Formats: sequence, structure tokens, C-alpha cells
Amino acid sequence: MGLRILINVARFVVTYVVATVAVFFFMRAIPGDPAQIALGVNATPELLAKTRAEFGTDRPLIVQYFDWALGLPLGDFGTSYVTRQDISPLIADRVQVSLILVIMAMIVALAIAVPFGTYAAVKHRNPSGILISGISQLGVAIPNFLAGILLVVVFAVGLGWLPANGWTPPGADFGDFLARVILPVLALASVQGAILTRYVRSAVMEVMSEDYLRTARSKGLGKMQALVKHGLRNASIPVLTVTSVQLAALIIGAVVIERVFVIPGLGSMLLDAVGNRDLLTVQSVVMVLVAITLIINLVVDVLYTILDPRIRKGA
Amino acid sequence: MADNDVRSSLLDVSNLAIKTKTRTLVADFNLSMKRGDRVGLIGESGSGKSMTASALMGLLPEGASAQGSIQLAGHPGNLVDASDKELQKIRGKDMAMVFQEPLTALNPLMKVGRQVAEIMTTHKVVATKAEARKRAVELLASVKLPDPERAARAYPHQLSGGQRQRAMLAMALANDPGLLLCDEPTTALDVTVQRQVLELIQESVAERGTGLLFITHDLSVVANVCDRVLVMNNGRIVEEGSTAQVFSNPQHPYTRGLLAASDLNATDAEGRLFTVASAAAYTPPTIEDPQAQPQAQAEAEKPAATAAPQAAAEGNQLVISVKDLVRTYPVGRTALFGKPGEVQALRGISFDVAAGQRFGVVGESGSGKSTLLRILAGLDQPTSGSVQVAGNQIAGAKEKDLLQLRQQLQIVFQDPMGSLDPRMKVRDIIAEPLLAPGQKVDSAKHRRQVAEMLGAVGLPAEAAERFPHQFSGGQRQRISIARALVCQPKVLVADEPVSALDVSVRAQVLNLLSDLVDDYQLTLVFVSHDLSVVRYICDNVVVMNHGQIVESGTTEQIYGNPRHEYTRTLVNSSMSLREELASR
Amino acid sequence: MAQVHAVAKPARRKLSPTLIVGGSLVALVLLAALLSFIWTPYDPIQAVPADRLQGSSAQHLMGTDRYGRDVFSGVLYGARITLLVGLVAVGIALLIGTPLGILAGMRGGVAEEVTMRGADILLAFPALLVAIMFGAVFGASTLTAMLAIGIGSIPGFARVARSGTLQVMSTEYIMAAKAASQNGLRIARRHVLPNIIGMVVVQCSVSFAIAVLAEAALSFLGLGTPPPVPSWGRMLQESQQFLGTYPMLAVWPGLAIATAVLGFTLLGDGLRDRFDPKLNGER
Amino acid sequence: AGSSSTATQDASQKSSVTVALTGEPVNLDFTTTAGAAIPQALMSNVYEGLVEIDQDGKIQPLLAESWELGNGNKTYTFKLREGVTFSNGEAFTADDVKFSIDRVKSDAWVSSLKAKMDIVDSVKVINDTEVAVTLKKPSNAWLFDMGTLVGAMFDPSGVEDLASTAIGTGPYEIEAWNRGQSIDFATRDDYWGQKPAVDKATLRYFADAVATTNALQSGDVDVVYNMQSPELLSSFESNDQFQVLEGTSNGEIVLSMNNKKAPFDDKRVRQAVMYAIDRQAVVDTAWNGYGTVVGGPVPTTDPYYEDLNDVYPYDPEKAKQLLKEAGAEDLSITFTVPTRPYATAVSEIVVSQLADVGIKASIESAEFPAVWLDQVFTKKDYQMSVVLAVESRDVLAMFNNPDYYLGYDNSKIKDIAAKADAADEAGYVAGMKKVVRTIVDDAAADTLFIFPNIVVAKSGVTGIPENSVTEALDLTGIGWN
Ligand SMILES: Nc1ncnc2c1ncn2[C@@H]1O[C@H](COP(=O)(O)OP(=O)(O)OP(=O)(O)O)[C@@H](O)[C@H]1O
Ligand SMILES: Nc1ncnc2c1ncn2[C@@H]1O[C@H](COP(=O)(O)OP(=O)(O)OP(=O)(O)O)[C@@H](O)[C@H]1O
Ligand SMILES: [Mg+2]
Ligand SMILES: [Mg+2]
Repeated sequence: MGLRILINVARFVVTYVVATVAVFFFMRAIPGDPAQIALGVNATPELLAKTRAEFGTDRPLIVQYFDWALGLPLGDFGTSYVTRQDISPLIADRVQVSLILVIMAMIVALAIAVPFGTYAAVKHRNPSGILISGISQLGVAIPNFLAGILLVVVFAVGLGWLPANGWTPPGADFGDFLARVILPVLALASVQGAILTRYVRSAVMEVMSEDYLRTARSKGLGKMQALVKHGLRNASIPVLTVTSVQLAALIIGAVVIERVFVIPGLGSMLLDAVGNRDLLTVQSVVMVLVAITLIINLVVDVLYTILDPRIRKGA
Repeated sequence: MADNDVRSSLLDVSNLAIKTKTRTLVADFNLSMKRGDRVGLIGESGSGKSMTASALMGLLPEGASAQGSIQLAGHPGNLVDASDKELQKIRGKDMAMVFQEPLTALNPLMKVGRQVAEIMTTHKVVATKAEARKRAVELLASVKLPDPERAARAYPHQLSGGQRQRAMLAMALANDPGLLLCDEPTTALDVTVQRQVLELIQESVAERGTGLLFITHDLSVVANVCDRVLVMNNGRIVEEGSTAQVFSNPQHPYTRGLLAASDLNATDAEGRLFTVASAAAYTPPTIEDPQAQPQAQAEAEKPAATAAPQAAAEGNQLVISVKDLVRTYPVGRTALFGKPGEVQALRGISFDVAAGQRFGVVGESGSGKSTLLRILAGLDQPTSGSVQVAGNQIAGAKEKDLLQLRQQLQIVFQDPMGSLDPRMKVRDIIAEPLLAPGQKVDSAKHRRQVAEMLGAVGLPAEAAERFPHQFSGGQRQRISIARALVCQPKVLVADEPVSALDVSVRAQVLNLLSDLVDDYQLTLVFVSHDLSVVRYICDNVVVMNHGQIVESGTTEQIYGNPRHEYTRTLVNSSMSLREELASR
Repeated sequence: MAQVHAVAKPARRKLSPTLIVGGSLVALVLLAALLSFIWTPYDPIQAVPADRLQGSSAQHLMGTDRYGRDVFSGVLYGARITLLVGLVAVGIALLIGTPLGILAGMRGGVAEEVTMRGADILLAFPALLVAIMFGAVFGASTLTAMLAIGIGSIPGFARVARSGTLQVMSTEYIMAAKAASQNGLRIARRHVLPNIIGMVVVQCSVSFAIAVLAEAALSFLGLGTPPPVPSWGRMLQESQQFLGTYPMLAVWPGLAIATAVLGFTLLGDGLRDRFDPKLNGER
Repeated sequence: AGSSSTATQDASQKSSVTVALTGEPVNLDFTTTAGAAIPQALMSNVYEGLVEIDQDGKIQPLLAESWELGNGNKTYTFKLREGVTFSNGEAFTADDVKFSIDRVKSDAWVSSLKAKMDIVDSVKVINDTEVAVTLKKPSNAWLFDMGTLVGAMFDPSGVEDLASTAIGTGPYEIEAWNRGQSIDFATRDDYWGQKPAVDKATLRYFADAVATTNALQSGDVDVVYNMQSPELLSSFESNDQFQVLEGTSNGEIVLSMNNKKAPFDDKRVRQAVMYAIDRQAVVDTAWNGYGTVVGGPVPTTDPYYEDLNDVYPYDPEKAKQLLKEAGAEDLSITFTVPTRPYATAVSEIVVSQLADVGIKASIESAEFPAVWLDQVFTKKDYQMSVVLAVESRDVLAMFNNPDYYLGYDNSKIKDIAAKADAADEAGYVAGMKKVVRTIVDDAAADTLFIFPNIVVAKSGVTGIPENSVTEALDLTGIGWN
């Protein structure tokens, strides 16, 4: 198990380094000179030169790369050309927001998906089970921003129950935080919940046909008892895989919801930075996103080993 | 069971029928059992044995439903109509079941001890969880698991197949059920382990006066375990009676066929195994005269197959010559770093096979038989040692050097379905060896060759246009053999070619193989864990254990007079119908 | 199994309702896209100020938008964009991911490690992220959206192809083929590909659904097909401001997206059931 | 939010106001960073100049009580207000004026707008409250510019970290800046002038107009300023809980034609476009009728404004004829449209009107600002574009520079403009009118309309600056009745 983690960490590092190279040199292909953009209209050549020197964009690319990449692991992302401020604390704020939003959404989604998916699997021949899988099929087909817009129209603009948008950190005013986080979390969770419901359903159906469930029933356990005691943990393994993939995709995928709900998360930071051609910020946000994805994979791998004793054998 | 009368009635099944929407799977099933009865239920694959057992447990798969009546002692009313709630109280307490696949039948994520304890806590026969755990360890000890404490703490994958099956048995016996159902509990096990598990079942059942319903397709096992037999065919009981009576004097042709085909010690007038078709001429074993007659019969008929190669072996050159063959596999992922473990599949093997020999390789699961075959076929490279096949050195050979070898050596595999590409037509499958690089494609000639081979293995010519899934298991294995022989190899290696087949089909395939080896003058290397099969078809045998050859010699020497300790256990563990009946 | 001839032939099995519904929805979208090449009721780009914001009528089945453009024409044309994006994206992922996956599955060792790490890296760059970066570098366009979604879908194909290949490679018929002196390429073509094609087709369908959603999200963010070419995502985005007054403007593109995604997911599910070897047997 | 929180909101309504905007500042330093968002938030609220521009576009005294013009109209002598302090406690003196103006001319300022101070020759401190600024030549524009961001007064000890700290003499100081969300302003107790009506003002930033009105409707904000989606107004206009104000701004929606590139290097083709476009229809369709059609590149609040609509009335026939004369029938052009709501809205209708006279314009979208700035503005690689020119009094900046992206040949207006700037008030106005007329006659660009400053607010909010005359959004007067 130790070796397995070690290997994964090594993979993490290699993947990450390759990603920094890819991202850095890709971003250099951006048309438009950051100095020009920072200065805006009527920038004079002298001013441009001066600003380039200030940004360090007049140095060779390779120097710029190492300057940036070596700072990353230390949490030093450099100073933005556009905001002229240290990027790290800004990203830290955004990461917090994104993680809170996405993790809450995932928890809610799982809270929807596990019971409903299980129910739909157990009752897969009953109308109620078919109804649930039908609804989840529909849910999957709805873009989450559409869900977000509809939620705002109904609950904020129409009924006035909740604020339409905005973000309050939980530390500042927890009540307000909750009020504001409900709709975006619901928007994300409803669609994610539908996706996960499908996976839970098929995982549970798969498990239901396993021999050990029959064994459990032959011991005198009821259908549900057997499923809960023996099936769910087994079913959780494929569901965990999907959840981790979804979670990673959601951190950037939430950008659409961040836009709809005016939430200062990583996604909107990235979009704004792209709009401002804030190269360093773009690169850094991308690398943070990549790191989060890789960390999720790492954590999930550890979870697998905890969940599944067979993995230690290297299955 | 406060009932002291051991012989009181236990189970009464009458007119049990199992149906799906479209089919009747089991019909007219009647069974009456007393306490302590040991009843065998035999029949071929798909005859409805498992369905019947499931119906008794009230665990029929979705889509299948039961009718009729099932009465279990101590429970008023018909179990067929009982609600799941009522059945829950019975399952695992008054009636327990052991399933065939010991790995998949246990929850892979739960420690074995807990799984055993669960059956007790579920029925609240113990007060506390701690006590259940303690009892679980005792039970594991009672099924003779070495180090039961450790076994209780282990996950299923950390136990061997036999150990897992013992754990299953411990579980089933935990609450002293009146009725124990065993559905092919030893099919997945090695012969030595099978013997142990069977003995254990018998012991435990006898000790507790438990009624046993034992399902199997292996007649010798039934002869070993049961005192009464039901023979099932196509969902119906075709014959019923005491074991001795049914096996020595079968009334129904199906029973006779089954007996004939599973008896590898008996051959017909032409020295071939009996098949269902030729069973009429078969003389069932008799209890009065167990040894002499059949044994003699087998000895008498065999020379037809054995004499010739024996003679050939002396003058002919060696076709296969293996020296100090070692193969080790790294285990765990081939990681970036870290010291991977090793499995020594072959630990220095040497043997020779002369042209025309029928060379058997026996040994238990994991002893390295398949690995050896793969190397012989040039599909795998030895770690060290030398392997000469038909004049080709395999060790260290390049892919193109092996082309020559592959024309001379072909393989037949165990799984008749898995060894045929499901998306290819039979014609393309059989013609595949003809398409080897360097050979020119002549489709008309190929067509002819394929048709010829189909004829040789007894399949109609139109079979060429069909897909593998449109054939039965035995037919599929014929296709496999046709493919192996189409390019007229010198050597045919077969890896458990009949292990996945029903007894009736097994006999046909073995006969076919035997005929073709003669017709095409092949050298045969035949791998099996089933001693009786090897004994029938081979003239020379090596016995493998843990990657080593522990003994080698002619079939007669090995079976008649095993010298090595392991060979002896192997020979003693394997069951033959006649011996089992004799030893009753 | 001996005497029981396998009667269950995949080709003869009845079409499942999932497959029928999914197939019909996809056909509907396909039809709309094809139709848009030969005919739309109005020019989907031409603004007609006099006809702004009309409700559904005989002239304008789905009404008109703020510029007086016919929404129905836009929806038809949008189907073309959606399918184009999906087709190219899935095509890219299919053509790159599948061979890589097969290679990884057949070769193992270094090839596998490299391919799978590559997939890992790509996996850390979801389509949306790639699209945002592409949008930044090359400007937002249909092409960048297709490329981004395509690149984002590669790992999925590589993984499916690899696991399918591993399964196939462990079968005895591959052993038999090797014993029959078939070389790697031949085995890949004759045995591996035909046997994993089902899984790959399912993956295509699933990826298509994902591509439709991704395209909508990108257009919503202004990173997809630029105006004035109608795209469902952007129609939805533009209709946001009319939700209070002309909600139907949002309903139509929303419905179109849902139809396409639902169609492709159902189709994928149906195909999966059909290709699933477990279900192909006796049951 | 339940009823209890609504109640507390009512109580706090008297003392605070939240204004919704789109487009957040990237930092707080307009001396080095371009863009309208920073001065919008900071000018008038945190920073003040010697003069300010009122709602009608007139110059009014602010930190200078009065000034005199001497030395052949070249020297302004300002008399400064007394008792003014910066928010860091430092007193505002003539030294600060010299410091601030000199700083604009120094390297510290990298904004292109610093050019507006090029005309300053010297700044002399006479005493603590008097300062004399001498120009190189007389200029009408300069004093106006002093009311914009280049005229902002800084304290020498308050410029260390302009990107995140703003220290000025204005009524507010920044209490908190929640990046990605809002800037909170708190009223200064020691402000020299009339204290704002509220203790706290917040600018909240949104991604688009829909989000701002959603926030207004759910009670999160009190005012939506410079609303970018007039389509959303209908539900507010009919609701008496809200008020809708339509002010004017100094932004012109300019349909730019590359005067140096075919086909628009031909005056007749440009004129044809002027005739082909029904500007009122553009406003009606693209911006729901909000906005003023003026016919020239001058907002109504500028002193030299006049209605020039009759120069090129909507006349598609004339347009076709001109195109024929120019030999440019069946013209196909590329229309590079920045990704802004107004631009996309306008482009769709412009394209269809051009089509009516036989000009086939295909839209090519350019991400704004990055791509548009690079491609259109800097590289001048375009044929037709449309953009909102927001700077105040920018006619000359746009047209009196042949290197500007419009590429207008300024030989005809150069001298008139120079003379006007040096003349007295009346001469300035007359001269500039002449300049503007020349530009319009030459069809240098089509000013489609003057961008409206649309404000939606809760009905109780008062004192909202309706017109957006400079970059600043002056929060000082906003309060509750
Ligand atoms: N879930 C099911 N639904 C419908 N039919 C089934 C189901 N499972 C098995 N069958 C069918 O029921 C018949 C009897 O199957 P059963 O499993 O009882 O045979 P068996 O005698 O136990 O064979 P084996 O020796 O292979 O285990 C077969 O024809 C099989 O195809
Ligand atoms: N590719 C492989 N990688 C690692 N270990 C292997 C591999 N193939 C076989 N082994 C190991 O080598 C040993 C011998 O395996 P082999 O398949 O030759 O046994 P076998 O005698 O054919 O057994 P069975 O009767 O179960 O087929 C076993 O311990 C097996 O686990
Ligand atoms: Mg069975
Ligand atoms: Mg083997």
C-alpha cells in the first residue's frame, strides 16, 4: 500500500510537470502582448518597452518558464500583469469558494443519488423505479446553467425566497452564506444527482446479481438488509470512480453556474483572466485546477485501498 | 430440532414446478426426505438442478416462479406460498445452502469471520456480537481451517478456494440447520481439496443428523457422498432410487447414458469411450464385483491406443525436448520502481516427448501446466532453460523464427467459447492458421481445407457460415480442434480441452481427439487436472506440483504404482465411479 | 449448455424501448440538421426589425427573437452546428483515443504507461478548460470548441478501448490467433477491433451527448460558435433577458438541447445493453 | 431571506446603498491600468480634482474654490479650498497639486491618458492655498480634462500601493474590496464638504445585465447603474416599487469604417453606408428605443453639441446610387464585432440594413477587449467595426489623428481644431462645431446613437446621477427619501 501511494505520488509529480510545460508554452501562443493590453489604447512604444521590462515578458521564454514553474510548488504564482498584485492570495480565496460550492453540490447530489438510485435499482421493474430512472435520464439531458436560470427565475425573482446571486463567505455571515449557496448548489446538484443516480442504479443492479448477495439472503437476511449490508459497499466502488471524475470536472464545469450566480470561484477567475489576457493568472489557475484534479485522483486511490482489500494485491 | 427421532420426516416436496414467462424450467418435482438422509441430485448442465435448490430456499431469480408444495419440518404451511418475511426466518436457520463458486459467493469486502458471525446474529441465536465472533472462530476451526483466528480476520481473496469453501460450509452449519443444500460445492476445487471438503461435509452432516441435498453433475462424487439419487433431465426427474441401485442397474436410458459417458474406465468394443449414443452396450458397475471386471475390461481394450506409440517411441526421434525450463512471473504492476514480487511458475523442468507419443501432463491448479504449454507453443518465453520443439529452439527465438514452429504445433484450449472469436464466422476461424505471414492466400484451397476439416471433426459443411454462439459447447470444441489441425501440424497440444464440457460431450470429444491423433499421426501433449481423462488418453504422464515435475513415467506405472508422495495423494483423491461404489 | 443450443442471437433480439426512443430522438435531431442544409423557413441570420419578438404563429412556428429572426429556423440551423461539433469532436477523440487505447492494451509496459499517463494529463484538462484556453489563444470559434471538446473526450475513448482490449487480449482466441502466427496488427484488426467496436460505439454515443452539453455551455459562456450563426447554447443565453417577458424564447433551444442529449444518452444505454456480453447469453 | 431579515434590511436602508455594475476593476490604480471601471468606482468618491464636471457637462469648482486665467490665457491660478484632508489624515495643499500634476507627466503614470497633461509647461506653488499652472499654449480642453481622472489629486505619502489602496480627498474611503464581488465604501467623518446621504455605499459587480436585475428584484441591490440590457426594463417600468431613469452618457456608439482600406477609402461608399442605415431603427431594435440619435460624434452634454441628423437621413435609394457611382455594387465586407452586448445587438440590425442596399456584411466576432484591441485597434486589420467610445470629449482623439484606427485624414480639421482649443469659450464652441461638421460631411464614421445611461433603482432611492458625463459614478448624492 505504501508503495502504491509512492507510485501514485511519483505519477502525480510527472503528470504535473508535463502539464506545466504544456500550459506555459501553450499560453505563450496567445495573440496580444500583455503590455499592450495592460496599457490599452494609445500606448506609446517607450511605454510598451518599459512595461514589458516591468512584466519580465522581454526575457527568453525558458527563463520565464522556470521563473514561474519553480515558484508554483512554493505557492508563489508571481505578480499578475493586470492586477499588479500577487496572484497566490487571490487564487486561495477563489479555491475556497469553488471547493465549498462543488463539494456541497456533490454531497447533495450523492444524497439524492444514493437513495433514489438504489430504489430505482431495487424496483427496476416497478413503475416507481422506472419513473425515477426516467427522471434521471431527463435530468442528465438538462444543461446545469438552464437549471440555474430556472431556479433563479422561480425562487429568487418570482417567489423572492432567496437572493438571486452573490456570495458570502461562510465565516462572514453563515445565514447569508446558506441563503446564497442554496440555489447554485441545487443547480449543480440536480444535474449531478441525475447523473449519479444513473450510475448508482446500474452499480446496485450489478451488485444485486452477484452471488454473495444470494449467499447473504440464504443466511436469512431480507432483500434490503442484504443489499444494505453487503451490496452498497461493493456498489460504492464504481460510484466512487464516477464521483471523483465528476468532482474533478465540476470544479471547472461550475464556471457556468458561477457566471449565472455571480460567484467568485476559480472558474470565473479564469474566464476574467482570459478576458484580460492575464497570462500568469490564467496559467496559475489552470495549474491549480490540474493540481486539484490530480489530488482528487490521489485521494480516491487511497479511498479505494480502504474500501477494497483486494486492491492491495494490485488488481 | 428437539426431535430426537433422527428418521422423522424432514422435507416433502410435491409437484414442484418452476416457470418463467415463456418456459417451464422444472416440472413435476417430487422429493421426500427424512432427517439424516443424503440425497444426490444429478444431471447435466441446464437440467434444472440449481433452479430446484433455489426454489427450495425461496430464492428463485427474478422472472422465475414456483408452484406446488414444499413442506419443511417444523413449519406449518407451504413454503412456496410463504412470504419473504417467513422465509427469512427459515433460511440460514432450518435450511442452509453452500454454493458452487467459493470466491463469488462470499462478499469480497467483508472479513470472513464477520460473514460467518452474521448468520448467527441475523437469527439472534447468540446474544452478543462478540459471542458470535467467538463462535465463528470455533466454527472455522470445526471445518478444519488451519489457524481459524487468522482466517476469521482474512478477506475472502486471502484464502484459497478450498479454504473459502470451508468457510462457506462453516457458515451454512452455524445454526445447525435441519436441511443442508449443496449446489456443486466442489466443482471449482482441485481433486485433493475436493476430497477433503467432501469428507468434511459428510462428517458434519453425520454428526448433526442433518438432511443433505447434494447437487452435482459428477457421478462419482454422488457415489461417494449420497445414499439416494435423483436423476434429472430437462427439468424432470427421470429416475430415482438408492445410489447402488441406480448406478448398477439404471432403468432410464438417460441415466445409463450418463453413467456410460462418465465412466472413463469402460470402453466399447472398439476401445472407444461410451457416449450417450452407444450407452446401450455399456455394463454398469456392480457392487458385488467392483474391481475385477471393469478394470480388466479397461486394460483389455486399451492397448489399441497404447501399444503403437510405445513402439514408436523407441525408434523415433524426439519431437519435444525440454531442459531445465524455468519461468518466473513478476507480480504486482510492472511499476516504475520498487521491487516487484515473483511467482515461480516453472522451476526447472526437463522431459522429452518422442514422435507419436501421447504425453499427459497432470497437476493441480497453479502447478504450471498452462505456462508450460504456452512456452511449448512459442507464445511465451522461458526465463531460462532450453526448449526444442520439432527442431526449433524456442528459448530466445524471434517472432519470425517461430513461424516454422507454429506450422508444426497447434493448440486446443479449455474454454470452447472463449477460444473462438465470437465475431468471426467459423470458416474464418478455422482458416486463420492458414493465413500465417509468408503463406500465399488461396481462398479456394482454403475453402476446401476448411470443409475437409469440418468433415473430419464431424460437423456439417454449412457450419462454416455460422458464428460460434450458434453451436453447443461440444461442437465449439470440435471447431477448435478443426482449427488446430487445418495446417497439418506434427504436434497438438491441448490445455484441458474437456474440462468445461458435460460428461456426455466429454466422451465424444475425447474419442474424436483420440481418432484424429491416430489418423493424422500426431504427437499429443495433453494437459489436465483430471487423472482419469489423462489415464484414458495418454500413454506417458508427468505429474506436476508447484512448478516441478515430481514424477514421470508410463500411464500404467504412475497410476498403478505411484512412487512420489504427491502423486499418491493425487491418485487417491481422484474418484472413479467404480471405486466409489465399491467402497460404499 | 451442451445440448442447449444458444438460440439468443443478438441480431434477432427485439429492439429495446430505450434504443427506439433514443434512436428516434437522435434521428429527429439529425433530420433537423439535414433539413437545414436544404431548407429553413427563413434565413436564420437575417434580422427583420418589423417582426421582433413574436409568439408562435403559422408564419413563425416558434416565434421570433429580438431581431425578428425566425426561431424555428435558428433551431434547425443550430442542430447542424450541434451535430457538426459533436461529429468532429467525437471523431477526433475516436481516431486518437481508440488506437492509443488498443496500443496500450495490446502492448502493455512502456506504451501503456505513457498512453495512460497521457490520458491522465488530458483528464486533468476537461473540455471546458481546454476550450477556455483555446478561446484565449485562438479566439472563440466553432473550430476551437470542436477541438477542445474532442481533446477533452480522448481519455474516455482511450480508457474504453484499453479496457476492452485487455479483456479481449486475455481470451483464449487471442492465444489461438497468436498460435496461428498472426502478428499484432492483424490481431488488432481481425480480433480486437471487431470485439471492442460495440464498446466504442457506446462511447461514441455517450461522448456525443457530452459534446452537445459542452457545446451549449461554451456557447453560453461566449466561447463557442460566435454570432450571428445560431447555436442552441447562445440562443439560450440570449433569451435569458426575456425570461420574464418571452419565456418561450428560452424553451425552444432548451428543449432542443435536452432532446439531443437525451437521444444520445438513451441510444448509448440501449446500445450498451445490446452489446453487453452478459446480456447476450441465455438470459 | 425570511421576513426578519427583510425588517433589518429596512432599518439599514437609510444608512447604506448598494449599486450594481457590470465590469469589475482589476485593481485600483488608474495611473497604470487602462479601463473605465477603476475611475468609475474611485473618481468623485475617493479621488477628487480641482474641478469637476457636473451633470450637464459644465466645469464646476471642487478642490479649487476659484481660478483666474492670465498670461495670454496660458496660466491658471487656482485658489484652493481650505480644511481639506486626505483620508490618511494629511492636509491637502498646493504642494499636493504640484505633486499630482508633475506625477502625471512623470514615468509613474503609464496610462495613455497622461498625454492630456503634455500641454502643461510648469506648476508653481504660490502658497499653501494657491497654485499656478502654466500651459505651453492656451487650451480649452485642459481645464475640462482636469475634471477627469488625470486631474485626480494625490498625497505624496499615499501613492505607494495604488493598486490596492486608494487615498484621496473624497467623501468616501474604501472599507473593503471583495475581489470578484464588491467594493465597500465608508463615509469619511472628516470630509471637507457635504457628507453623503448614506454611511455606506457598495458597488457590486456582476457578469451581465440579467444578473444585476435579478439581484435588484430579489432585493440584493438598490440601484442598477448603466444597465446594459434595455430588454429587461419592461417589467420594472410597470412596477411602482422601482424607478427607471434614462440619462445620457458621453459614450457614442460608433460604426467605424476603415478610412484607409478598401472599400471605405472611398468617401462615397462611406456616405452610402450613412444613408443606408436607419439609425432610429437601430436604436429601436438593438436597444429597445433607449439612446439618442444625434447624427454626429458628440454627446448632448458637450458644449459644441448640435443635432446633425439631417446630414444623412435614412435614404436607401441614395445609398444604392452612391454605391453604383463608386462602382461598389454587390459589395462584400467583413464586419468585426467586439463581444459586447451593445455591439452584437447593433451588428445584427446593421447587417440586415446594409443587405437592403446590396452590401453583404459578414460578421466576425472579436473578443473584447483583448482581440478587438489587438486586431482592430492596434493592427487596424478590419473593414468595419462598431464600438462604444466612452471617453469624454473624444472627437479630436478619434478624428484628429490619422494614425488612429479610424484612419481619418485629418488635414481638413487639424488647423481649425488647434485654433478652437486656443480661442475663448465662444470661439472654442464655434470652431469645434465646424470640426464636427467636416467630419460628418466626410462620413468619417457613423455615430449610430449616444449610449443611454439607464438606471433602474428601488423607488425610494434619490440623488442618482442620471447622466454619465465623465468616467466617474458619483455616489455622493445617492440616498433614500
Ligand atoms: N435467471 C433465470 N431466468 C430464466 N431462466 C433461467 C435463469 N437461470 C437459469 N435459467 C434456465 O433454467 C434452466 C435450468 O438451469 P439450472 O441453473 O437450474 O441448471 P443446472 O442443472 O443447475 O445446470 P448447471 O449444472 O450448469 O449448474 C436452464 O435452461 C437455464 O437456461
Ligand atoms: N501472466 C502471468 N503473470 C503472473 N503470474 C502468472 C501468469 N500466468 C500464470 N501465472 C502464475 O503461474 C503459476 C502457474 O500458472 P498456470 O496457469 O501455468 O497453472 P496451471 O497449472 O495451468 O493451473 P490451472 O489448472 O488452474 O489452469 C500460477 O501460480 C499462476 O498464478
Ligand atoms: Mg447449477
Ligand atoms: Mg491452466
